[in-house]
Amino acid sequence: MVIIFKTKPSIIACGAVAGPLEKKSVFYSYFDSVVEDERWNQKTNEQGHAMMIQEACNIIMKKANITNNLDIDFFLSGDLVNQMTPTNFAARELAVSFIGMFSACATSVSSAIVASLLTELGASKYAIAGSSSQHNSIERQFRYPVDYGGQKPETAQWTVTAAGYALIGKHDPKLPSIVAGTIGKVVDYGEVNPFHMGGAMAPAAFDTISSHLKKRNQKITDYDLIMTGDLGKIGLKILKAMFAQTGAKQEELDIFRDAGAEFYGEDKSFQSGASGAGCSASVYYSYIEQQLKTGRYKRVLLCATGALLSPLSFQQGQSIPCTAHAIEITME
Amino acid sequence: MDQQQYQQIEDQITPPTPYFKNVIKAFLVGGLICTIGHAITYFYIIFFDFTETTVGNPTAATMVFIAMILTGLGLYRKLGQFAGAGSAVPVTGFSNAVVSAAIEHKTEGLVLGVGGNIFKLAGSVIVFGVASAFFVALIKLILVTMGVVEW
Amino acid sequence: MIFIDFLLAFVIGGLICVIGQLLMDVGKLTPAHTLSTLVVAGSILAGLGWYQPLIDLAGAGATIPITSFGNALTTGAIAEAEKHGWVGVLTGMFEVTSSGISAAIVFGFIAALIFKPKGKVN
Amino acid sequence: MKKMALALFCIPFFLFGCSGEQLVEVKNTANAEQNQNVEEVIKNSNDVYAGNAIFIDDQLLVAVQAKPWLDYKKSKIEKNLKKQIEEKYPNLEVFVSADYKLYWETQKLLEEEDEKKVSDELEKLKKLAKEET
Repeated sequence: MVIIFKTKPSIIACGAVAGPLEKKSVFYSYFDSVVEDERWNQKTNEQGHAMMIQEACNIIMKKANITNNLDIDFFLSGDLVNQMTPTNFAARELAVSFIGMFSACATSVSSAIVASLLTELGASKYAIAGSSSQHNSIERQFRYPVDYGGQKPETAQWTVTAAGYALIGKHDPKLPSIVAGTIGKVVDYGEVNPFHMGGAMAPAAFDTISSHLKKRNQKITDYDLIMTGDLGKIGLKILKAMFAQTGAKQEELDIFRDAGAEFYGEDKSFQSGASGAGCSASVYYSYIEQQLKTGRYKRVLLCATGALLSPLSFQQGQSIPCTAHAIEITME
Repeated sequence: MDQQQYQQIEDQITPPTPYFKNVIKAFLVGGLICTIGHAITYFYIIFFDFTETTVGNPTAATMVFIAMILTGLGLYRKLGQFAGAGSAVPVTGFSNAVVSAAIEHKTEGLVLGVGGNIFKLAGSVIVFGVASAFFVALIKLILVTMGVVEW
Repeated sequence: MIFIDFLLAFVIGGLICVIGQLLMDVGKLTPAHTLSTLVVAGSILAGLGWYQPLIDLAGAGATIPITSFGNALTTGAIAEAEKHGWVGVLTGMFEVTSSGISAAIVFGFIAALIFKPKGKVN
Repeated sequence: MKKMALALFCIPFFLFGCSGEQLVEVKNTANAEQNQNVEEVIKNSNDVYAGNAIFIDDQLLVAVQAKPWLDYKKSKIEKNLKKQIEEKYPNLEVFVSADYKLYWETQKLLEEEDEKKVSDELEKLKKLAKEET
């Protein structure tokens, strides 16, 4: 379902922070801050996770010259930990109207869509939207303890420690603006391997991107960039192959990029690339926003993908349902 | 695009599991770990009062201890990524599963965290070991009673 | 001779790990499933009386892989069953021990006290 | 891989090196004939490559090392040797072991002069060998 935002809400400011390992990221120089301690000097991983979210929000407020929390109307955010406690705890400190959003790793975009809707309605002047993930707390929940020596296949991805948030407000012609969004449906092509998220999520991305293009009556070449969230190197290849099968030419396929595939560069120790709710968020709300501002891109489609599994559903032998949400951002 | 078509594309692009490479790596690392264990058995036989029958226990304990140190330093994880079953099947892999779970859940306290989760990964090994021992002994007893086999 | 002794430990130990790797790669089993399968296999071999010869042959090549855990438990249970009959099958469960488990518990606990999980990749 | 190749390359040499005479040493305080016969029995067994035999009073402890690739039938080898020696000397209390621990310790005892010490040590070894896990 495509939503067209007539008032074109703008991204006023962004904040992206990352953990120590993310210094290896090719997007490192675009992040606002990198912390040396994976736990943000807190006692537990989950507290560190919450601290990271708070820091990203503080950076945004500083950038937008907002001194009082209460000037922010809404906080829309999510993460991957059970019941999203890190986000909830960060929201407790922020003390503004808050709805926890969960679309797994697609939360970076789904929260931005809701924030744009609230802005369009006139209900919000400033809304913070985004998502985050912290490697240690996600790995132990979904897979194994971090020090466990399990062998990961080439299709596996590395959950990033990063948070990316955007302050969404009224239209400003000098800033990147959100003109349309697509809320994706849940797609499941029967993938059961939790170490092959790219393969599970690619059909969801394909579905959302093609329906966005169709409803908007656009071609792939209308965009300077179509960036998926965390399909990884192999997932991106699968997505391109799907578009190739529907008749896309090579120059059209070159428009596709994936945040997760590029996140750690060519480093083989991260297998297929990065993943996690913080992966797409930290790249969209740092690198992409800055590229839009400098005018390198005029029109981009950001399509974040999320795998909606839990350790329980996997153990019970269920396949992995996936979703993808997209926003179209333009720069005048 | 239907599920079947997609499956084809996915299978084409997903790199195949490097069976041969994995098997060779598992063989070399697993063999090496056992060889180190073998050296330790000779150490205990020569310098302590252990025979080949009784040396298994101190050897396993020593290997478990070495694996604990490697796990704590974050090295066993790297070994595991390289060796697969080569480092998981020896008792050091069992140790790694126990120790990594214990370290991981320290933040939930010693009782509920460490105590409650220490066998999160390795527990099934104990369950199946004890249960299969019971059933195998039972079957053997039945067969002996029936006179099919001898002890 | 001592060299061949070590070589046998290497080869037999390596081969047991290869079986584990094949269970993971070809059988698509998780590590937990693989190890459980191997432990049960060790129990069955012990029941057939084939595991002790393997230990005699390969030494640590057969005692270090997790299969020996199944062997230790089953050998203990069978010995008790032989001595005490039907009751022995049950009491055998309490007689048998495996140093690997107790060592892992103790060292795991100590490790929890001194180490912090590392989330670093290389 | 190179190491593997090297190891495989070396095996024939080791096999060749082993095919020679067995290393059998017997420590006897009195009877030279007994000495000779026991040595003969051990040497005639194709399954072992080394062995030590120690007589003390009417006791005989034989510690042998089976060829590593025959180790799987260790207990059979022990039984066979025991039977053979007992057939020849029904009056002796014979104890045969293929355990490395016993071989290693008896190696040291061969040099030991003090009979009391040897006797004590043998008792200890027999006890050790009977221990279960």
